[in-house]
Amino acid sequence: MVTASASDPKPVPTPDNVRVEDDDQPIATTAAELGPLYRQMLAIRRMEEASAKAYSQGKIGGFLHLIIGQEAVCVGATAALEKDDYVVATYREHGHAYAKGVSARAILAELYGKKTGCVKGLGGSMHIFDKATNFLGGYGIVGGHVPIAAGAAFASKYRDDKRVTLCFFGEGASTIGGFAEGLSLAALWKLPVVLICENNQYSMGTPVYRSLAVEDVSLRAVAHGMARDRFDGDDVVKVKQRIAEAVERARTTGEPTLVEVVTYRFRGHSMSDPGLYRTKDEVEEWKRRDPLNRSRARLLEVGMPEADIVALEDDVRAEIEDAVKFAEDSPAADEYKKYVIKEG
Amino acid sequence: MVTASASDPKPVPTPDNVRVEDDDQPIATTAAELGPLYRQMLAIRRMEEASAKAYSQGKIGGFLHLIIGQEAVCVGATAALEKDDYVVATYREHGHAYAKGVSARAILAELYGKKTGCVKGLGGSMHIFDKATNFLGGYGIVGGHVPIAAGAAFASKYRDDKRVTLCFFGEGASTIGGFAEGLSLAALWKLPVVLICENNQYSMGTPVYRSLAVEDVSLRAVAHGMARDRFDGDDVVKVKQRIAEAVERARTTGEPTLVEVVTYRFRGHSMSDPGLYRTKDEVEEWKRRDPLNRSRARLLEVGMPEADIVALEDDVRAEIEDAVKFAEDSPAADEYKKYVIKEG
Amino acid sequence: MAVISYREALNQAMREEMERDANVFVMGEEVGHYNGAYKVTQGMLQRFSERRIIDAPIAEMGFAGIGVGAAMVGLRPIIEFMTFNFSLVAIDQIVNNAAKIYQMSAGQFHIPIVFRGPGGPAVQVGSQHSQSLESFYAHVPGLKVVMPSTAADAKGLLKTAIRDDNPVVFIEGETLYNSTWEVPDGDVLIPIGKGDIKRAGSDITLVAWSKMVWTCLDAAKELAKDGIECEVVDPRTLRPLDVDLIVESVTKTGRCVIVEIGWPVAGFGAEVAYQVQKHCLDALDAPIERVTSEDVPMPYAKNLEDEVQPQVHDVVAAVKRALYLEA
Amino acid sequence: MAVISYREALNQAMREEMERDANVFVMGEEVGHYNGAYKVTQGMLQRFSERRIIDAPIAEMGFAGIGVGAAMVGLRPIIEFMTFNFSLVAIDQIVNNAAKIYQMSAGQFHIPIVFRGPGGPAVQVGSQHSQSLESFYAHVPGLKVVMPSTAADAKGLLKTAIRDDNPVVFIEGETLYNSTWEVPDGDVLIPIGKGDIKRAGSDITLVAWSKMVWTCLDAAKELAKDGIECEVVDPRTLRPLDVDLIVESVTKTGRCVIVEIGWPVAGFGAEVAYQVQKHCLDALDAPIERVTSEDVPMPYAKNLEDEVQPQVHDVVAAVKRALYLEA
Ligand SMILES: Cc1ncc(C[n+]2csc(CCOP(=O)(O)OP(=O)(O)O)c2C)c(N)n1
Ligand SMILES: Cc1ncc(C[n+]2csc(CCOP(=O)(O)OP(=O)(O)O)c2C)c(N)n1
Ligand SMILES: [Mg+2]
Ligand SMILES: [Mg+2]
Repeated sequence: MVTASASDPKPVPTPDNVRVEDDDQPIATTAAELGPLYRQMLAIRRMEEASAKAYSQGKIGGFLHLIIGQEAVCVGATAALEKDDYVVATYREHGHAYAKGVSARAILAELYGKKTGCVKGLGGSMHIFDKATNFLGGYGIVGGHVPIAAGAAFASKYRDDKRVTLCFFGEGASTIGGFAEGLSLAALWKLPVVLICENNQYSMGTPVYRSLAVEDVSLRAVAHGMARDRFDGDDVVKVKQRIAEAVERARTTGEPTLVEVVTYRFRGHSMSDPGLYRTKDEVEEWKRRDPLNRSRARLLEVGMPEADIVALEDDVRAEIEDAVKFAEDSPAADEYKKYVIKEG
Repeated sequence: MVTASASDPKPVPTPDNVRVEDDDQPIATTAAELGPLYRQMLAIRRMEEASAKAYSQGKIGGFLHLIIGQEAVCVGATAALEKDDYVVATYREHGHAYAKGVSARAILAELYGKKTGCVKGLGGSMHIFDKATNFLGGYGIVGGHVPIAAGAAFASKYRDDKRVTLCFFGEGASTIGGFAEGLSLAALWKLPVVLICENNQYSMGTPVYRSLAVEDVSLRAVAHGMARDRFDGDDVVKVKQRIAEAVERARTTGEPTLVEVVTYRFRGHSMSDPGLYRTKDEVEEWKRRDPLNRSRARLLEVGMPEADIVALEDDVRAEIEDAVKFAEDSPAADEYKKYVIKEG
Repeated sequence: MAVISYREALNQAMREEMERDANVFVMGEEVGHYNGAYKVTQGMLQRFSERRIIDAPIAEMGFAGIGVGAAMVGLRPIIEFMTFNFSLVAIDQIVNNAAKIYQMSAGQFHIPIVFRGPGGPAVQVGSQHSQSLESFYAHVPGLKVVMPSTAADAKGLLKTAIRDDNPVVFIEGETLYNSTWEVPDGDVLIPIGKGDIKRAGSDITLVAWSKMVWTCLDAAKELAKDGIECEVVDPRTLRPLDVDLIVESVTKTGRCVIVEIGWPVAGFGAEVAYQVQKHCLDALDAPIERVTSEDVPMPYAKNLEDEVQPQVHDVVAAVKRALYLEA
Repeated sequence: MAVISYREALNQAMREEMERDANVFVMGEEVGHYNGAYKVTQGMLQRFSERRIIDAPIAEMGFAGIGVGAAMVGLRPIIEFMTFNFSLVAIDQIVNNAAKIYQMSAGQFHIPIVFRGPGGPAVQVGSQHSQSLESFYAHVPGLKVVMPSTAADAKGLLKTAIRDDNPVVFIEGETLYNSTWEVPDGDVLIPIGKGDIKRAGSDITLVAWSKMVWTCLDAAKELAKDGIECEVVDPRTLRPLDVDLIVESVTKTGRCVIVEIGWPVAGFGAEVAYQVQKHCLDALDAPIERVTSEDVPMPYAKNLEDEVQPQVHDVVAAVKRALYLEA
């Protein structure tokens, strides 16, 4: 309400549920929970490696942004969803698409520019879309997809369908207007969206300290009275649990959350970036925290037999090999005029 | 610096110099300080009234946004500046221009669309510019001028000329990308700009509670580690003193401040807005806090003889009457092709 | 048939479509409690409640994008820009998302959205608030661009636009809201992509849209006094453009004047001129004439504004030039 | 005269102008430490320090506006867009501020700023990253729009653009950076608004800019084998357009093909076509032909991308049509 009091208005108190853990305590889990998550992360890693190889062979063109090192974020977060929930992502979205249920075949064939790709060779690496799994797309304009995610969440509120939308973006997107407007509208209208900032320390060659005055993106929520969270993204179970809290908030109260997950990409920004702006030591330091190694070790700890793990790994290898073969053997893309204007 | 620690990163502490006054204590002042401020406010009020009259007579066209009720903000703030400092404002900027030193003649002639107007009848009410006084303009696209103000401040930093830029905008601008980007770049690059949000409770017909999730715009500074302030805008001396602190910060440390001044416009958004969205009572309540009445009473308190005040008021009346006559008698605007591309 | 205003026609179109389809909603600045900055949504909040008539903060990029996202998952948003001048801060959402998602997703997602609001110069609001941006939008594949000149067209075309499965940029004439026209009652749709002969004539073809149709009709009336019969062709939609109708008329008359209120260079009129020369080169008895605003940002002063914008006498002069009647 | 790359030519132009004028600075994403996303600013941070080579966060609207503000008070910013695709989130600053402040202030403030970066389709980057937006900018009074095709033009025109007192939209060919050309040493300026004959010929005029100049030169070579001599006219700047040069050529050849890599509808080629028909109607022996990309968002797959964009054989076919050589 408009206050007409003579004294200065007091700032409205805002919720502040930021968490700062003391230590990297292992999160309780089971083989039944972690196994499938490990499998997904591994499949993404292998798929990314396969596409890197195909790229260097000239079979994939354009820009290719790999998520190697960050797999725990998309896998953990998506695991917190119901099937009907929506996901919106950036140009670095192969992993997110896979985690949402898009097949490696459909993804790789798309990168190869084939007719059998999930968008028939029209979109390529940056524009994976899949209606069947409610994967609402990969977008190439930084920040431009945040309002789109808010829009999907708006529709859920409009229809009261109890769906939740996850929106992924990089910390580099936090300085652009599209993010700011999406954030503020989601807060004002209480839209059931979880805004997930994958803070991988760099936007292209720019380290966070050169793009952010305060290296904590989650703080943006404070001025909007929005819930927020911030944590490390190495432990896929932790990611799942923490995102699940935000998803639960969205589903039950309809309210949005801004979550920042601290992570790291092991490769360059895209295949054409040698990543000269960071030291070998820095990269090695982060590789020691590789979410895949961590999950594998944890799987053994929680009692999954090594043989089962190896079997799972073989299975992943076969899946990706099959997908590569499928992509290689598929016919070239062959239509582009059909999808400009929807007729009828 | 990029942290590679295994524990979750702690949020960076941010300065928080928000103030919340207990009470509306009168601020110490003198007739020598307050007299000229009262005169400026009164001149703006009379100029706005004169333009409202001319508008209803059809002598001024287009949109006309009056600042009646908010005079203490632009007058107090501008009084904290040196002559060479820059001011950037919105489409509701006649008062800001006058306070920066643009004559009532030049402003009113502009509103009349005359050749003698400060921009020769090309800009009108929303686009007052004056190079002589470093008044960098009135802008019509909400939020779009915030980066421009940051740019003037950037130039001051580049040249180390110790100038400060004031940027005025409404609380309605705080939801648009231009503001968010200007804010974040000013914070990152430490630009000597003071961002002044004139929170007059409404953007057109929209009360703050329908546009802002948190009705405290100054909180936006927190996530950028930027200094901020927030206070009532009825007392012109208080405005001057508080803005002076931010100006001093900019001038000495080069750092920006986000200041929110709580105020109210007595009239509609523009002349065509009857303001039906608010109650008479609400408007009356705010009118009791009219910054002009308050200043006049205070002038008497601090010892200015009533006769001197009346003389000052007569002087203002004469100034505005002269300006109206000047505008009426001036020749029509007559050139528009000359100012598209600068030759040579 | 009732004679109603352009404003009222738009209001009726939205109401009827909202009654018909629960997925249609309106979002924009001041569309609800304020009843619209130009009162186009008058009374609609009362009728449809805050759920479907949504007052948005000043965040065009944000709420345009919300519209696109909502459309992706099946709603049918009507996004009002208070004026199309403010669409420039949202144009990335229109060009890079709304227009392309159908293609990027290979037809999996389509975007049934209408971006509407007033465009073209208003009166004495200066250069930031007075410009015609239709050439931008008409350039972009994946969009449809509609610019009705009359209340009847406004209603019939807006209804069609709301039912269209593609993003439609629907630009209303900022100075046409009070203009009146006979509007058929009920569910009468006008197809997007079909132009209309607003006045038949045999001597020369005038092509114009939105407000310039009225200017051309006035010019035609004046020229008729001298026995010159103008055919006024209103394409009504710029994308897709009804090239056939224009070509048919020019083939008949042999002369063509294209009138637009926007800037001359790379204005949409250049596209029309290109189509005419391409299809009617042999039929043309004179070079195609274009009448546009001057190539300047819009000045504020009324006298200058009138000088800058195409007036009836400018059209009359162009027609006479095309008829080799005077220098 | 050294043969250098287009990229190197741009780099030289900026360095020379920065040495010459302390008010010139470069701001944009990755222009400094990364040496430019396309390496156009290679080595400049080292030479000019962080004060004058400024790495910006992802905030095109913000830093474009900062450039405008800095230009208002006397600096001469060069704002790099990583690609012009991203200028759409900043276009309001360009159209409503940069282009209009000189007018709104009645000449008190001018805006000496260059917005530069690559434009036009790249290779296999999909529809959001592959588009030609020159028609948007060329439409707007108050701007100049420059699109060099060769290293020599790139250098001479960028130097002129930096010294120009008006906002210049300087669109580089995203696929031309490695192309080489003879570039004169030293302070050689090329005026904005003067076109260039890239190949002389008497049978037909090809008008093209940026990358399409190369496509036209290839087509001309091929056609020369059949004894058809094409004149390739490169306007180099779209606004202001060197209409005289084009008209002179078409008057001589009597035929004209306009080739652009952008979308067809309301593309800048339509403006060129209009100017040609206006000034050369009597001289034209055939309808003007336009070759453009298809009217679709750019697909990703290489084979489709090639189908969509104008190729040498498309130009050859258009020339033959204009010469009535085959159906
Ligand atoms: C509006 C816009 N500006 C610039 C770019 C070019 N660009 C693509 S990705 C990128 C870096 C983004 O960094 P971040 O948001 O941290 O995501 P990350 O790549 O690290 O996952 C940039 C600058 C773009 N795509 N869109
Ligand atoms: C980008 C943009 N959107 C919409 C408008 C229309 N408009 C002009 S002023 C205004 C309200 C602004 O409110 P606020 O920022 O609080 O300033 P105030 O008018 O109260 O001084 C609106 C919506 C505009 N000028 N620019
Ligand atoms: Mg990043
Ligand atoms: Mg306000």
